[in-house]
Amino acid sequence: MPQDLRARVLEQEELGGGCFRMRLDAAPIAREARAGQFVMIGLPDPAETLVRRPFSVARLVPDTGEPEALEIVYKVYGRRTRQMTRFRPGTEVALLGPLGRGFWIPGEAEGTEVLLVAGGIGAAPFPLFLQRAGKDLAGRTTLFLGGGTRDDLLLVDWFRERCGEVVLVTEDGSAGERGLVTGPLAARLDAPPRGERVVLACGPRPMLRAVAELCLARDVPCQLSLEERMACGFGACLGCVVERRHPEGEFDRYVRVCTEGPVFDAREVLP
Amino acid sequence: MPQDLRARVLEQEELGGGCFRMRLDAAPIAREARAGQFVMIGLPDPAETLVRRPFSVARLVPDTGEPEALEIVYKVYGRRTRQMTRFRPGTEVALLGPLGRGFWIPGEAEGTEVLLVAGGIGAAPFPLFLQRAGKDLAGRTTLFLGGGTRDDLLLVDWFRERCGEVVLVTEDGSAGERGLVTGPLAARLDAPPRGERVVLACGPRPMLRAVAELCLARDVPCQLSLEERMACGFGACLGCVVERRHPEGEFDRYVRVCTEGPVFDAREVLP
Amino acid sequence: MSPIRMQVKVGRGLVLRNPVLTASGTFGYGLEFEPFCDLAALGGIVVKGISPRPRAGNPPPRLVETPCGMLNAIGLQNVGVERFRTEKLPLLREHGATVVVNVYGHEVADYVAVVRALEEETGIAAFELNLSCPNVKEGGLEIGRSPRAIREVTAAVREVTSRPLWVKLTPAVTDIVETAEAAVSGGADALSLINTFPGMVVDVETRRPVLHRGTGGLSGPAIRPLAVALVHRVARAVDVPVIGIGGITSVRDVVEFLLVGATAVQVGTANFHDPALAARLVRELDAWCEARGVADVRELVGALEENR
Amino acid sequence: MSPIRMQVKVGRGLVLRNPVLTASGTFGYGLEFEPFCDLAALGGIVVKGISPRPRAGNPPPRLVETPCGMLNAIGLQNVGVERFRTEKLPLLREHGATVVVNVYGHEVADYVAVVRALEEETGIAAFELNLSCPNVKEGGLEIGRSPRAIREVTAAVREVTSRPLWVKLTPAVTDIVETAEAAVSGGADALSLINTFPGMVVDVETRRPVLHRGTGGLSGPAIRPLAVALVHRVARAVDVPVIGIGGITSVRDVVEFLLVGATAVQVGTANFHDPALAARLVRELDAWCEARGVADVRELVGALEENR
Ligand SMILES: Cc1cc2nc3c(=O)[nH]c(=O)nc-3n(C[C@H](O)[C@H](O)[C@H](O)COP(=O)(O)OP(=O)(O)OC[C@H]3O[C@@H](n4cnc5c(N)ncnc54)[C@H](O)[C@@H]3O)c2cc1C
Ligand SMILES: Cc1cc2nc3c(=O)[nH]c(=O)nc-3n(C[C@H](O)[C@H](O)[C@H](O)COP(=O)(O)OP(=O)(O)OC[C@H]3O[C@@H](n4cnc5c(N)ncnc54)[C@H](O)[C@@H]3O)c2cc1C
Ligand SMILES: Cc1cc2nc3c(=O)[nH]c(=O)nc-3n(C[C@H](O)[C@H](O)[C@H](O)COP(=O)(O)O)c2cc1C
Ligand SMILES: Cc1cc2nc3c(=O)[nH]c(=O)nc-3n(C[C@H](O)[C@H](O)[C@H](O)COP(=O)(O)O)c2cc1C
Ligand code: FES
Ligand code: FES
Repeated sequence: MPQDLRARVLEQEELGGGCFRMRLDAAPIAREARAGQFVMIGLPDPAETLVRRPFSVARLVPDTGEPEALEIVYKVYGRRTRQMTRFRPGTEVALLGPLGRGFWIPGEAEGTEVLLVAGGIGAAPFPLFLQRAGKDLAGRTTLFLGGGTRDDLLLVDWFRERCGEVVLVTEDGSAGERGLVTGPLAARLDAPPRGERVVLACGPRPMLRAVAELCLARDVPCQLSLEERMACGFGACLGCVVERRHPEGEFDRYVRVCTEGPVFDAREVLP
Repeated sequence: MPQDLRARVLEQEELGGGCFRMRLDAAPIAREARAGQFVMIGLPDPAETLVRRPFSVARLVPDTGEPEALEIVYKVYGRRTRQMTRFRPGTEVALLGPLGRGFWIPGEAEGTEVLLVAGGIGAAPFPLFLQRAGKDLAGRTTLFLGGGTRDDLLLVDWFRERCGEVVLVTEDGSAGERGLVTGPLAARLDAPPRGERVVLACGPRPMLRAVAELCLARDVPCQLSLEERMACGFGACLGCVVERRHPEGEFDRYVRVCTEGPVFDAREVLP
Repeated sequence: MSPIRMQVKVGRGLVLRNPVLTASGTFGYGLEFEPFCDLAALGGIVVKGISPRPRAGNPPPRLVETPCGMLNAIGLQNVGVERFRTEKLPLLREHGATVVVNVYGHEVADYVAVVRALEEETGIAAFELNLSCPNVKEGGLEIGRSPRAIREVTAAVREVTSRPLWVKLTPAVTDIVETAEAAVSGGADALSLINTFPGMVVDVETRRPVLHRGTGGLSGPAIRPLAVALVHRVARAVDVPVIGIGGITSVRDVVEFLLVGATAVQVGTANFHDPALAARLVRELDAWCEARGVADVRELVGALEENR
Repeated sequence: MSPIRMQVKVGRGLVLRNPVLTASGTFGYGLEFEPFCDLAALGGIVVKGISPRPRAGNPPPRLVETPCGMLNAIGLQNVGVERFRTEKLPLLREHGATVVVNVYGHEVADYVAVVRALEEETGIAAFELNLSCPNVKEGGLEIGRSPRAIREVTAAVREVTSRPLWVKLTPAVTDIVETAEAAVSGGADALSLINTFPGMVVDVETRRPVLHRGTGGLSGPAIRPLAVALVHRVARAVDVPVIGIGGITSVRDVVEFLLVGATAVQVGTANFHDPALAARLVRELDAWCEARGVADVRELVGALEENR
């Protein structure tokens, strides 16, 4: 059940690569949030930020136990994200969440191997995934973390501590393998599987398309976290739709990212 | 010659009665500013504060010697002044000034007695008047400082240190005389004059009208600092006009507050 | 709620419990807001435009924020009148909401079909004809810009319903009094104004319109001064109640529309930012009146004093 | 300035050194900006509307800020054509400014009179007929909303000048292509769009309009998406150059108007906020082109790619 809160900014940190980490005093949302879910952020007066913006719940604070705060990790693109960088500790924001359908593990069964695929700021939902996963599942998880250059790779040390394996990939080769994240992912998918596998991906559209193709071609279950422009985040404006792969009828061509997603089975939607 | 600068906020202090003091790192403007002149303040991006707002240059810092910064004193009325309260030290503002025609002392001659009349936030231009006046003139100056209640009387201690005499008046009697500032002013004007006199007034319209009447009836020179909504502050938009008392022709009915004022001879305009 | 009377009448005897409604397309079918907002506390809920058959709507992107506004080109995605009747309306009735059904069609027969299909249902307070949507190819603006077509559609619907009939006008005309009078002469009991203005935003790097459809409808505080001016003109020119819409985000804005002559208002885009806003505005309007000794909210309607 | 070609042609052989002009009424007579801005660096300066005789303008308040916009009701206060000719024009010539004279009147004869009085002067690049001012009782919108009147005024002025003739249109019409075509058929060499939209703001405590006149014209970023959509429509419909106006504050906005088909742009309200803006936009447009390999700014004009 989403909560509509006033939350205070607790801290902000610049992470490099134009990205920031913002901590928010929003325990009621933090307690409920599942990996892949998101929050809508604006200022309290709608006249100042008419259209709120969606951000993945990235991480809970503290790391274990009852959450007291949540963090988002965001990249500066335009007016709103630039404005967010100016929020000092103490700034009050209007926060709605947790929203949408997050990632799910089809067979939580022993041994399912989880392959996380993140492009740039697409790493945002995965810290929470690892926090919620528990030691065992986290140990069976590999994170493929890609970006243009080394500065685009977020929270690398944090991920290394908590994730079975972390594979770094950069287009310019400044960290990890040179190339696209789909390179090592394809190699892994083509290696003999140890057991059940599932791919969870978040990142730019072209990356998601490539990941979906790799997985669909190999019949590996794959979940994609999609983005679309949103006005409400709770299913009312019909602004955030994406196309279904197989519409049920002429009038069911679209699904809402905020409500039916943002995480979809790759077989459901056209990313 | 007005300067169009980027200036940093150096400090902000809440003065009570919904008023704030903001110090700005704007030495080039501070050096030129004369009492009664003003600055236009906005954020650097016109898209964020399409219409800048005018504020009197209230005080220079340091108190004597070459000015390094200037201060404005402002009262929160609406959206922009509320937004200004959020500017933290370090915030960059777009500052244009000094603008307009300030107060002038007709006979700077020995002995001219200056009567300052301030209603509420109308006290804003007078610290600079006293700073620019020099000891002698300041000693011959009386400030009539009026407001609704004691919290509306700004910078009382500062004025007491620098001004020959300070007369406080409040409508509720919580400080000084009970009543309107025009009460003690009329009494003073009706007392036998010690020499030349001049009245300089700044405050709400009804106060200015009353002060003008008192002075015109007694033939005492009187200057009024007027306010009108402004878009530019430098004479281009023609938004800030007030009516002349004696237009020269049918087409000279209005004068611009930002350029011909904000300080006018009471005989010139209809406040 | 204080003893201040908040009720308003908006034509054909319809009494709303207060003048704050939510605008079509910005409040879903009401149910999306149920977690945040007591639906029964609102003056009314105008549901998303309903067409005879379900509509898929336009391809994304459908939205883009603009300075103090938003462009949308949803394209009237909706479940169609049949699913509205069987799936949505019963739930709205359960919640005690005052429901106004916004009706959309390509041609006269479509408007008539939707109203006819709902005429026998209980729990509908009024119909609002959307003759002003800028985001679809046919109907919408074509009808909404022609006084003759407005009168024709209104009169045709008038024949098949005994319920209050509101007509929602586009601001994108040379003389809105003409279109308003056309609706009244066709039998409208009240006028809702305004719908959105046609607008466009371009992504200068890709050199394409941001919205897939190219243009969309501008809503939000950016258009409020325009809406206020249009309501002011129309309220003085026609005898039926006017419902003010456009950029409302605060109780000040609600009062502004009432003063220029609106009998009620609809809150639109701001619902997305703050799903509890409309219900809060009801309470704040009450408190605003209380603080100023306004005994009946209807005292505010048209109480503007002209300068000079 | 880099070797990138910044020149544009806006009708009847007029070549502007770059496509960034300043809009009438927002740049005074240019001279107010001289301390902040090199007047000769601009594509052109459209001066405040000039009428046959001086005008006092409307009583204050004349201005009010709105969400991301501003309402003004200046009422065309101006020094009149004679004082403009003798006092302002010579100074503008001295500064090397490209001067466009915005002309305003109550009736056809007024427009003709102003243009005739200036026709023999040197240092005027073009005339712009303001057929779209919402802030005066006569003329202005009455003419600007009627295609017939637009054609008539344009044709009458066409007869008395051999200079490039621009016609400035109001956005407050049902079909702007109709008014645009009327101006072209009357002999306009270029179209300037848009002027402001009629709007109103009320002080809810005093229950009076904030502007003394009641309504004013809305300008600023709030209206930019509307202006962009209108320029896009008109540029595809007419054969003469279109000059885009409305809410420009940044180089992104300049490029947006060019892409939808404007040959040049005018910066308006934002000049008040930042008196050095227009000259800076000239440099930034040059740098924007440079960074993206655009060899000639004219490549951008109408280069929008439609979706689908
Ligand atoms: C479910 C979801 C989760 C997200 N999580 C994160 C995250 O954790 N970290 C992060 O940095 N970003 C995240 N995003 C993207 C983020 O919302 C956008 O970067 C942000 O809205 C840009 O706003 P802006 O004003 O700075 O940019 P703008 O100048 O408005 O636009 C830049 C780009 O942002 C996107 N965008 C703009 N408006 C919206 C909107 N209303 N809704 C969605 N996207 C929009 C568009 O693709 C646009 O091209 C998420 C988006 C979604 C849908
Ligand atoms: C020459 C001059 C000097 C001034 N000096 C001071 C000062 O030292 N301290 C101080 O507190 N105030 C001063 N003011 C008044 C100050 O500019 C307004 O209080 C401020 O603009 C209000 O802005 P807002 O957005 O908070 O209020 P709004 O909600 O916009 O309006 C509140 C009131 O402020 C006035 N106002 C609004 N917009 C403008 C505008 N563009 N220009 C002028 N007035 C406007 C109107 O009277 C309005 O009723 C001065 C005004 C002028 C003209
Ligand atoms: C996303 C969205 C969808 C809309 N859908 C409809 C609709 O289906 N029918 C209709 O009459 N108006 C529709 N409108 C217009 C609104 O009801 C309202 O008239 C307009 O948004 C102006 O009000 P606002 O500025 O408060 O949003 C829609 C507006 C938005 C923003
Ligand atoms: C204060 C003010 C005065 C104006 N005066 C005139 C005028 O005299 N003649 C005219 O054609 N347009 C006039 N306009 C309209 C502008 O030239 C321009 O068309 C409009 O403001 C839209 O551009 P903007 O949003 O960039 O301001 C005026 C606008 C403002 C804000
Ligand atoms: S964001 Fe409004 S429906 Fe998804
Ligand atoms: S504020 Fe623009 S002319 Fe005075």
